Amino acid sequence: MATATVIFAGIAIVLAILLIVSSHYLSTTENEVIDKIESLLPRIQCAQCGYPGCRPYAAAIVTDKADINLCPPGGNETVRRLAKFLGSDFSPVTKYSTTANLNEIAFISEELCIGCNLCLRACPVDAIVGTHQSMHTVISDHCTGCRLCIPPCPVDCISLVSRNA
Amino acid sequence: MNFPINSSPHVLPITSVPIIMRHVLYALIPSTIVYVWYFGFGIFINMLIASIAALISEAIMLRIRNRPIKPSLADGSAIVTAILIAFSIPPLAPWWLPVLGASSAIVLAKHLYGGIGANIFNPAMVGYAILLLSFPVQMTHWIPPQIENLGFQNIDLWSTVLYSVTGSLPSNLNLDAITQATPLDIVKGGLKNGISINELRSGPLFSQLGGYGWEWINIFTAFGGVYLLYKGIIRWHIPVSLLTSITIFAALFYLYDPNQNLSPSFHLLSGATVLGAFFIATDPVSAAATNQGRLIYGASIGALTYAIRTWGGYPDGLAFAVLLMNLMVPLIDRFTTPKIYGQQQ
Amino acid sequence: MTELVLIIFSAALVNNFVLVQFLGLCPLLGASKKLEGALGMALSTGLVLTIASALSYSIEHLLLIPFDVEYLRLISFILVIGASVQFTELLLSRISPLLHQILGVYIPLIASNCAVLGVALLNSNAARNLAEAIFYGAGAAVGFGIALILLSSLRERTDEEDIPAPFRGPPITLITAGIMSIAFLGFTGFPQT
Amino acid sequence: MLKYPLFQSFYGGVHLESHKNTSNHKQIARDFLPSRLIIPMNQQFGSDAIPSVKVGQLIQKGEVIGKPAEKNTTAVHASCSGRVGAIEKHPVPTAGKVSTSTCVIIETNDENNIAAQKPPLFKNHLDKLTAINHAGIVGLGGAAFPTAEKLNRKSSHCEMLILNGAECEPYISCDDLLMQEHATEVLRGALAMMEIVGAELTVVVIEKDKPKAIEAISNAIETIGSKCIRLTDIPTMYPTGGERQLVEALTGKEVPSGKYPIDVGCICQNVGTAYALDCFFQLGEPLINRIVTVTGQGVKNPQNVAVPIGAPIVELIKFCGGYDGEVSQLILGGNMMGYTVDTDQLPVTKSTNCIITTKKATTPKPFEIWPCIRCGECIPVCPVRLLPQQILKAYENKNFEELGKLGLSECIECGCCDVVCPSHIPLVENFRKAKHLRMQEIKSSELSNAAQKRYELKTQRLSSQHANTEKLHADLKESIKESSKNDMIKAAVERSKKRRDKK
Repeated sequence: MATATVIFAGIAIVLAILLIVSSHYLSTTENEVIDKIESLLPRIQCAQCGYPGCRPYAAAIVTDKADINLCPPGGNETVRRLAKFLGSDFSPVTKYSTTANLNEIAFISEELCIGCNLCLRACPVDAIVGTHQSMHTVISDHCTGCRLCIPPCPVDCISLVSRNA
Repeated sequence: MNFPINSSPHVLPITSVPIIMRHVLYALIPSTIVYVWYFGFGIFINMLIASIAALISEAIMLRIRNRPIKPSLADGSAIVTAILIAFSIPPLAPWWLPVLGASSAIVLAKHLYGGIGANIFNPAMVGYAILLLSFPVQMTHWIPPQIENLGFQNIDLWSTVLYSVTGSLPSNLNLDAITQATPLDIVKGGLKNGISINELRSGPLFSQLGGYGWEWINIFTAFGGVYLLYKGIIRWHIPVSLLTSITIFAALFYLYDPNQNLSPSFHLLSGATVLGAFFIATDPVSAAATNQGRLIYGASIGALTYAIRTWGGYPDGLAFAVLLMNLMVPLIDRFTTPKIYGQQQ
Repeated sequence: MTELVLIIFSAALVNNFVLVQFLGLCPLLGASKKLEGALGMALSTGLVLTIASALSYSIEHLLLIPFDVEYLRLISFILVIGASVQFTELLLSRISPLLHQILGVYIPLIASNCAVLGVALLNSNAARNLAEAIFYGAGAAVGFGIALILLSSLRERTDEEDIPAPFRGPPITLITAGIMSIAFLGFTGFPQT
Repeated sequence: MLKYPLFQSFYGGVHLESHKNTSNHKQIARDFLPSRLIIPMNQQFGSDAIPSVKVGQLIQKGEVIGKPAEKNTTAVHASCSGRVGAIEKHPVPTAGKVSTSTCVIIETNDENNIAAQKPPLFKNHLDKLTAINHAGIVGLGGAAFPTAEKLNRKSSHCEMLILNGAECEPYISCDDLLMQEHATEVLRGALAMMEIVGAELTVVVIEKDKPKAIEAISNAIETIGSKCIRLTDIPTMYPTGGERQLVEALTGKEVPSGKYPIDVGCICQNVGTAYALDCFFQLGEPLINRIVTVTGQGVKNPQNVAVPIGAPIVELIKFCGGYDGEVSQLILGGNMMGYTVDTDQLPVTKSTNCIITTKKATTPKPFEIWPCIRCGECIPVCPVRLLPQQILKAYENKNFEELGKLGLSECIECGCCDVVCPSHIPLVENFRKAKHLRMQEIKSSELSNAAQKRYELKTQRLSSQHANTEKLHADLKESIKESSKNDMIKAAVERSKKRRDKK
């Protein structure tokens, strides 16, 4: 019995040491995976997934195993791509009914804007220009239609218009 | 005046799926006639039963899947599958054998994968393999060729039908007495018992070129195949590479030891070699897509058929060779994509 | 030498571990969605199989038999397999984080792949020597790899087709695997060990 | 049935049933004078011309009515004399579809003399190219690419001028007739082009199904006596007329993706263009006419007509005897690569080489469609060596990455795959949709990339701001501590001093 215990413990210890040593030499970085997943997302930075931006969401998918169906702008198409890439199962996006998308952009009404600067701070992609106490405007080529500027506006002067209009 | 808008090109189609299938059926006529000449009317009965079973299972599957029934039934692909299965089961067979073969081919190999054009395995060969594995006894009850009285009993049409339906033969006939192993079977078993090829081939079931009767069936099948080539229904790559590779392997081993290995002509003209080369391996859905890929596909089927016949457990390996190469098709396709114009260095 | 080649050939084709002996079906279904993933899985399992068969042979013949504690065989083999899987996972996450992510849970699950323990136990039962044991492991790995890669390449095609809804996913994969194993029956009767 | 040649001069292609004899047995009709002209300003590849006439103005045949908007684009001329009726938006057939463009509408009068023109004189090479542009000369093969721009490729050396008389489209015979009737002029034009590009050799390429044209050209070569013009008759095979296919057939070289024949030392010009150039060099006549094949079962007298640019199609059809019974389709261009239009009120433009009228019985679409049976017939006929069946699959699955890999953008939409498909799948139509979708996808991914970059910049900026503030706070705290320490030391020193002083 004693021999058995010694031998078994011995095997276990030797293997454990080998593993610890090899794990020391074989450390990993996950950036590559996060990059790839981020590129599959629509990257309009709307934060509707509950993470502050697309990259944090991608990182969450990799490290925290966040669900892949949290991205409303990407819709089921994005979920399908992610599922295909990750080899996981498809399930439809359930989070929001109305979604941000690239075809609509924000528009600031000149008459109403009071130059409070709040929308500018909310914009994740620096698409709003303007300075304190003067009218702000949206650079249409930069706007991703994420709608993050709408809630902070105290005078409700921001609306969404079609990108091509 | 308002004219309709259509997308280019504005041409009438040259051919269509039903036309292709019809030509395939025409091409099988000569070999059917020779088959009947040597083996009696059994194959007709099997063809009929298999076709009905195939059409019924096709209709049922289309109905369940909520797909339009009429065009798919009319395209003739189910009948082609059924006819090929009828060719591969013994002429004297109980009715449920072709029914099972045809319906498993249509349901399992075709419709579960999404119907015509989506099957990854050759439906006829899946049906045949299932029959062979499930009912090895019934599938090896071949009757010997009935022409030029070799001492075998003649079975008329009525008795064949009766056997197919009821499973009983006229009282003067005994199933075990009238059935025989096929020439390839005899060779396989004989070689195992140390009998040399020459001794085996002096038996009554053999003739100059191959198995008695089988040689002519194969030759007339080849006529049908040439007709398909002439009509542009199939391209030459698969049949030529398949027959060439089987000939080369057979010739090499025959030259090495003619007493232990069958001659190339025997390999070409017995079993399902020619039928396989022109009608089975050329099923476009489960074959490789490009010409280059088809050469590889055909040659590999030839090599595998030869290997299974020579070293494997089954007398004729064509069905397994086709199924094995069906497995390889996606990989072959992946590695034989042609270089796009202007994109190479 | 012919003997060793025959061992590989027979373990890979004639007695294919997956398609003829039906071992290791879980990763076959789980990791065969994409060709890249299947390739990674095949290589990882191959590594584990080879390492594990070599290690378990050594442990059995250098420790267990001399000290007469053969009843520890099963548990120590499991230990060895667990460790080699862990090592493979570390290696994979280093070499290709992308593949590591795609395969996810299936890499640790190699440890519970019955083919791996099967190879170790079959080696021990058949009283093979070290070289034979390693070649048998490698042959099993090749067989597993062939089945996995073929199935994944077929699945890439079938997944895009209009498969009846109740058969989508695992059912049609199992049917495909079934027909694959029918096809592999063509190899029965080939010379084997 | 189709036959695939085992040896072929270029990859792929199909033999098509010829319909040229419907229209090629008559001489070119030259007496067509429409009652009004609708001359579009966007006939050429590139920016539109700007109308330079006023409503009500009387103009003469050959007068400039549209000035080039930029230096390197072409002018537009009046094809007949008359009065400018209006300058307005009008539907115009352009590059595969009908769109609206500014048009000058001319009510013609019978006075059909060309404005006094003489053969132009050139000071230098550049001057010549500008003059060609101002004469409105564009490629008459169908793309209407400005000829001067095509000839002006000084950076690359041109070895061979390919004069394209292949005319592989089964219905078109305008180049055939032109070569038969004006072989010498065509060759003279080619020689002029050769001089401009500095090539040493001109190869006239004609398909073998045009024996009369071949004879006329070879006679003309003898008459001219030039040693640097050669005639090549090539097998009848669609699409030999494609530039890239011609280059491959004649030189064995492939034009790299995204580049032009000039990059492998060739320039392709249509025979019609050479003729137009000769007319300009010899007579000073700008491009105001082109030969149009009016053909198909739906027109009474199918024939080739010299048509003033801008003539309404409806009048051209009337000139050819009018419609014969109920016409089911009107196709502009060949039946393989042309496009249907819904009305005959459109003008003939510089790129209109053929008008086909079809009847119900021969209207090809819509067919019964079967699923793809992977027969692979589409693969050996594709001149670009694509895999149409797999592109279709990738399109159906919206797999854009795969579409890119399969080379969708290289598809020349020649329609060979459609012709041979036994399942009658409208492949080219699907590929067009796929191209469109893919372009959208690429656009939105560009937007996404830009957004990602800006987002990264913003997060970086915010975090560095944050870090700066943190650092500032820390520094302040530190300095407060520092200063208080110093104070204490000072105080201590003070105290000790006091103590010392007490002593």
